[in-house]
Amino acid sequence: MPQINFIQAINQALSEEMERDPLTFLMGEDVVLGAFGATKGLIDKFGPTRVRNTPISEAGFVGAAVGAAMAGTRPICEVEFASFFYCAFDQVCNQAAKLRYMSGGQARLPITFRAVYGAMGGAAAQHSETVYAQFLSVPGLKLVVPSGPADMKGLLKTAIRDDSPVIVFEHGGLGRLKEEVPDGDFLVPFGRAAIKRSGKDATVVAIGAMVSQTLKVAEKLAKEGISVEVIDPRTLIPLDAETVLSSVQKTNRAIIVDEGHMRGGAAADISAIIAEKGFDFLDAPIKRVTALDVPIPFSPPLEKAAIPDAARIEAAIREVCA
Amino acid sequence: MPQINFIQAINQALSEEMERDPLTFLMGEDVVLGAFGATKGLIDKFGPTRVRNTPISEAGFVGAAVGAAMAGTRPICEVEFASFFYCAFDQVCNQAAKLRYMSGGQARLPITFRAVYGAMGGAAAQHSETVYAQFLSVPGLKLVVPSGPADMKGLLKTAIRDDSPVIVFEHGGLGRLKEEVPDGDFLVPFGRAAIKRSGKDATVVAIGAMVSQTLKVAEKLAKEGISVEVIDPRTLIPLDAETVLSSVQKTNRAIIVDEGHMRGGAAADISAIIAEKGFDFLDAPIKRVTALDVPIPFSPPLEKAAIPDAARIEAAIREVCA
Amino acid sequence: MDIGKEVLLEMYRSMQRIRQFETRIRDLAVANEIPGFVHVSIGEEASATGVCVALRKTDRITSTHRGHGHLIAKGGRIDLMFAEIFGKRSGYCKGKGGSMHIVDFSLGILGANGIVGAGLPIATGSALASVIAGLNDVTACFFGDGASNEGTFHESLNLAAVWKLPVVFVCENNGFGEFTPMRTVTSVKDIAVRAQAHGIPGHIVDGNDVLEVYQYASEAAARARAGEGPTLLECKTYRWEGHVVGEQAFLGAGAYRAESEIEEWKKKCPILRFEKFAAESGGKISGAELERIVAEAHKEVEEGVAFARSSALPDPAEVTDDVFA
Amino acid sequence: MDIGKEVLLEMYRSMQRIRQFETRIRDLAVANEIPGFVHVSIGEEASATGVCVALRKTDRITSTHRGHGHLIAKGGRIDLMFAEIFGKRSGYCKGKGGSMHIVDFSLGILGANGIVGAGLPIATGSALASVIAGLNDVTACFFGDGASNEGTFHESLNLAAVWKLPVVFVCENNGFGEFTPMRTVTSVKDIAVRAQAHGIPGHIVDGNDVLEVYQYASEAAARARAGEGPTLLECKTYRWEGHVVGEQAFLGAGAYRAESEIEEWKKKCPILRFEKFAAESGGKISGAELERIVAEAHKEVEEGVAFARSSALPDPAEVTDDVFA
Ligand SMILES: Cc1ncc(C[n+]2csc(CCOP(=O)(O)OP(=O)(O)O)c2C)c(N)n1
Ligand SMILES: Cc1ncc(C[n+]2csc(CCOP(=O)(O)OP(=O)(O)O)c2C)c(N)n1
Ligand SMILES: [Mg+2]
Ligand SMILES: [Mg+2]
Repeated sequence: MPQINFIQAINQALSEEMERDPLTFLMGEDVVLGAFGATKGLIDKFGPTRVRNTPISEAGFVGAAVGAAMAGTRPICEVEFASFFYCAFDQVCNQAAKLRYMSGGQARLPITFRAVYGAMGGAAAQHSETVYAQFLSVPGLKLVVPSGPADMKGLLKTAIRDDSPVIVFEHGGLGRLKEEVPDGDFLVPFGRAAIKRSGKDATVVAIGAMVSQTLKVAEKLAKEGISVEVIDPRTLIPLDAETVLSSVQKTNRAIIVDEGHMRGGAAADISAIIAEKGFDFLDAPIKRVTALDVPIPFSPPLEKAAIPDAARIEAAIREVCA
Repeated sequence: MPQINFIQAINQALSEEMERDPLTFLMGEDVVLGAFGATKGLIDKFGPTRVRNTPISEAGFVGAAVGAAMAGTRPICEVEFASFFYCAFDQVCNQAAKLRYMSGGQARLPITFRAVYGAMGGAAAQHSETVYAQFLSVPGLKLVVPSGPADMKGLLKTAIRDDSPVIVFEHGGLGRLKEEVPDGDFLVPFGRAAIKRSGKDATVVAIGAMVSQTLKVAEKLAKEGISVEVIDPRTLIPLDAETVLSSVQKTNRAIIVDEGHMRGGAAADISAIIAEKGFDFLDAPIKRVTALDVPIPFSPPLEKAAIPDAARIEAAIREVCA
Repeated sequence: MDIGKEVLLEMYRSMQRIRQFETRIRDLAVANEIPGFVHVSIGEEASATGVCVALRKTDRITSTHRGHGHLIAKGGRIDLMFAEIFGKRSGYCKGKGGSMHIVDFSLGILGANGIVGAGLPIATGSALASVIAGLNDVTACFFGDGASNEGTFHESLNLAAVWKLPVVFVCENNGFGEFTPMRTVTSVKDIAVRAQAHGIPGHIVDGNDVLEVYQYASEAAARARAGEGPTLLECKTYRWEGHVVGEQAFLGAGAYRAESEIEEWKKKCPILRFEKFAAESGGKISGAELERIVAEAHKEVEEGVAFARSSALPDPAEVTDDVFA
Repeated sequence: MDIGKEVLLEMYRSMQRIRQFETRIRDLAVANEIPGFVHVSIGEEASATGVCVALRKTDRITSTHRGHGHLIAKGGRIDLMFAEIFGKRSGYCKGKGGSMHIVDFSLGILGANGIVGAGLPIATGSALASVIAGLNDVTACFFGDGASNEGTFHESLNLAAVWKLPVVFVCENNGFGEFTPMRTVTSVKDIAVRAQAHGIPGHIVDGNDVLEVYQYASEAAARARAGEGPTLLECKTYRWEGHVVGEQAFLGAGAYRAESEIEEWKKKCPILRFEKFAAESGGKISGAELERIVAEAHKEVEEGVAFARSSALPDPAEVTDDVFA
């Protein structure tokens, strides 16, 4: 299998799915040039009708994706940085998420939203936010957070074929991360977590860019005989709670590592599920390793202090295993 | 003390605080007429400069509140239904919440946002949502959810005097709820939970309109000898975790009742805090009683099925106490 | 423009169906037979009708919180509408939507909407879908004067103009947004002027003259279908009833507008106006024909109410259906 | 309009400070001495300068992601700006903001902003505060051609027009939003036309002629101060550098615009143009005076870089400060 990076995986998924379905099209700011690689070359393959640069009007073009989907097409809508979703929140949360339900099941909304999230080194508060928690309590959306190129390709292809609105979050720091990715029709199903490493002493649920960080820590702790099971949920909605719970049943310890914030974050969401359904398995408090509850600061030492790192992940694991 | 209702309490708080500070002003859609009572009569007291009907432009006037606050005034900004915040999310989440931090503490943002939330009988999905969870993981905002007229007055007055952005959520179903409310300068501090009823068998943290519902259930169960402690956090940010944790230390059982959704909701947030800091106190799983994870439906029997009611609260308490 | 008799009768039928439906709904709401918020469009029948009669069955529309008239004009079934507004399982949305969220995909009705201004980007996207799929369907987008102050209005006009999308933007200017007079919150007297900000045609239309609305809408639809892009129509009209049914109960009469103003506009009733036109049509349209239409609409409405009343409420177990496709 | 010598020299000083600051920042960014995204405004110095020189010290501005020039023109301290962009504790925002978020409240600089179009409602609110507090400060709002497609642009113009707020909306039309030519995503050729959608004056201004910008801005500010409401100025200009410093590395030259186009605009350099004006001023302004200003700006920039380099990084413990007031 060829080694490709995160960005190339996105490009492959987009190209293959647009090939597959002529009613699929791409729109967003600067998708034609594809400066950062994800959409590069698609204009040559699919032409200006299906690859469209939008004005800087997030509510307008996100809403246009909603209308285009309801009218029978399959839009792929790019929103550069996930924090720009805030400019289009009504169209995502009041429209895309609710229209199928409000219409009694008449509306189909096959929309795939793509956006970059996370701290990537000095992008500051308005370009570094981990935004998926804000969508967790908006029923009607599916939330996807791939941790590597293979999952990115397989999950993005699944997203594009899904008939409900899906948001695929791409961590801005993973762009050059390489791994082997199957060519062609490779799909990763939603709601199926990946056990990235099996262990018996503690379960660490890690999301997105935190997966590779956590695996490094697990590696290190293994040498000391601390055996950590690392689970990547891959999709937050739908969530594969079974895999998480049966892991906790085995390890009796749970830690959630997420780049989002502590209050109201994805880590709290998963922790609460474990505390409700897996309480009897637990021998220790459920720890969360998350960003501090501050806007992400600009200066590198402050940014580093704000988001989870290997040291904090390691300390949390040691604490619950103590 | 005079008995007044929820709406009258809002009106009193607004009137007293606008009296107190000439740089305080009110803006929003139809605040001049004050059709639903909260802002009625303020135009006569304070005139058209300080009581302003806005165009239907949520991003525009919410952003204007942000700018007016930074420029030295103290806006009170009404956003009718909380789900309309979605139209102004960037100004609330990327601007109001982050500007003080991004400016290294230079910006002061004394803004009070008011909005109605919750299911109130057939208002359907776009007018019935419990929206505070979406703000929980946006550091920089304070979130207030009063459960009755006295708290509403005291918390709203505190909000208006606060120098940070505060969102006060008013449940649409509580409008006519009456109780004794102190006249004049009555302030309720943020971050101080109210123990609405003390008990020893289980701790129920109830939010907003769920408080009165939970108290009724506690009343009933008391007759059977099940003693329930009911805690109203009053402010979600800042949160009085100490009061919750020391209650759980006493009762060894925790239930959170919230009208928001299960996934990523305020109940999950509080549950995770207990599971992390109060684990050793617990003798039973932490239960959540929340809305189902669906958009709030229109038809009364469906709406009733979607949101928490006394029966579900009672069942949850019995389950953890069994 | 010479309008055929069939079309003229179709217009009258549409206006009668709307007027009688809205009047009945208003009374049912006042009698507390209906849950939730109900916004009726009595007095505004001509704009909904003139536009929708100018459309093809395969064309699409987006509507608003005040959407009953748009849906009926596009062919919506009155019985299914009543059932939905009553919250019954037999309703258009199985009782999940209610008055502000009625949808009929089979008729190209993409839906009423509870969020002011939200329909504009959706209509723009619906028009985009026509281009992507290579169909020449047109989308008509209804919205109010208040909605024209939402950013989505301009974002949508800009996008539709740049991409020359087949959409007709129809502003129903009834002079108020809730209880606020349009002129106190709007920077221009005529919303049509705002088309200039996007280099597209903008026309002021007498929104109470169904024939004039029909003409402008026909031209705009033809233009859109020909790939020449969007048009903005501003239909000047007035709402006779309150913003929301029942407001008198807590506002009292004359709280935000003079009774006399309402009376003035009632004299401009679009239905009376059409009847006058018919009477002067030199026998082209007979009074008997109009009376039959009135009677048919009445029957349809009464049967619709009966259907709704006799229909069952949804089973609570259905609450979790229809979230995802 | 006869502009005094002091003011003229002030304009040249401002343009020189901006040009030299931006050039230095660009080189430092290319040399990876600076974290994050850096957007420079080389070639656009006249619009920032002409507007800010027309303002009073107590007046306020809002800026954009490409905001260095606006801040410098309003009197921003170059050393504190360098320190902030280097991420140092001594910077304007203690290192928490960076290039896109510099603020100086003491100078009425309400801030750069990383969100396109977000500054418009904020500026409108700042102008509203003047009315509430009974002060007659004016607020100038800088934004780009791309931002004029955000709904916040129209929502802000409408609000400011209806309330007659003392704000001057300054669109710096440099022909591009990121890598997208303005004409391909914008429904009008001239953004100034969009003033018509709100019944306010809109003027097309030669954005590379600091004197013309100054004149229009002075009139607009006077109008605002007199309580006559907002004005929209469209300054036609061009950005010489990439959208973001370093883009050549992954785009290569000529990826989205012809090198020749850039060369054409360099001939219209606002600084050369002012120097030509000075040379023709019949000795009113001497070459020596201009050279001294160039040297002073150079010294200020180099001292600023030295200050930034020698300043300490923030203490990680400060990460939790400044969230709440
Ligand atoms: C985004 C949003 N803001 C506010 C409201 C509350 N609201 C419902 S209808 C309405 C007035 C709309 O006025 P207009 O667009 O003129 O339509 P009309 O009611 O006059 O038909 C308002 C403010 C809403 N539903 N959505
Ligand atoms: C809401 C939002 N959408 C998109 C972006 C990404 N972005 C940053 S600058 C820019 C282009 C802005 O163009 P313009 O307003 O003309 O300003 P210019 O860069 O030309 O000075 C874009 C799209 C953003 N920062 N914010
Ligand atoms: Mg109206
Ligand atoms: Mg530009």
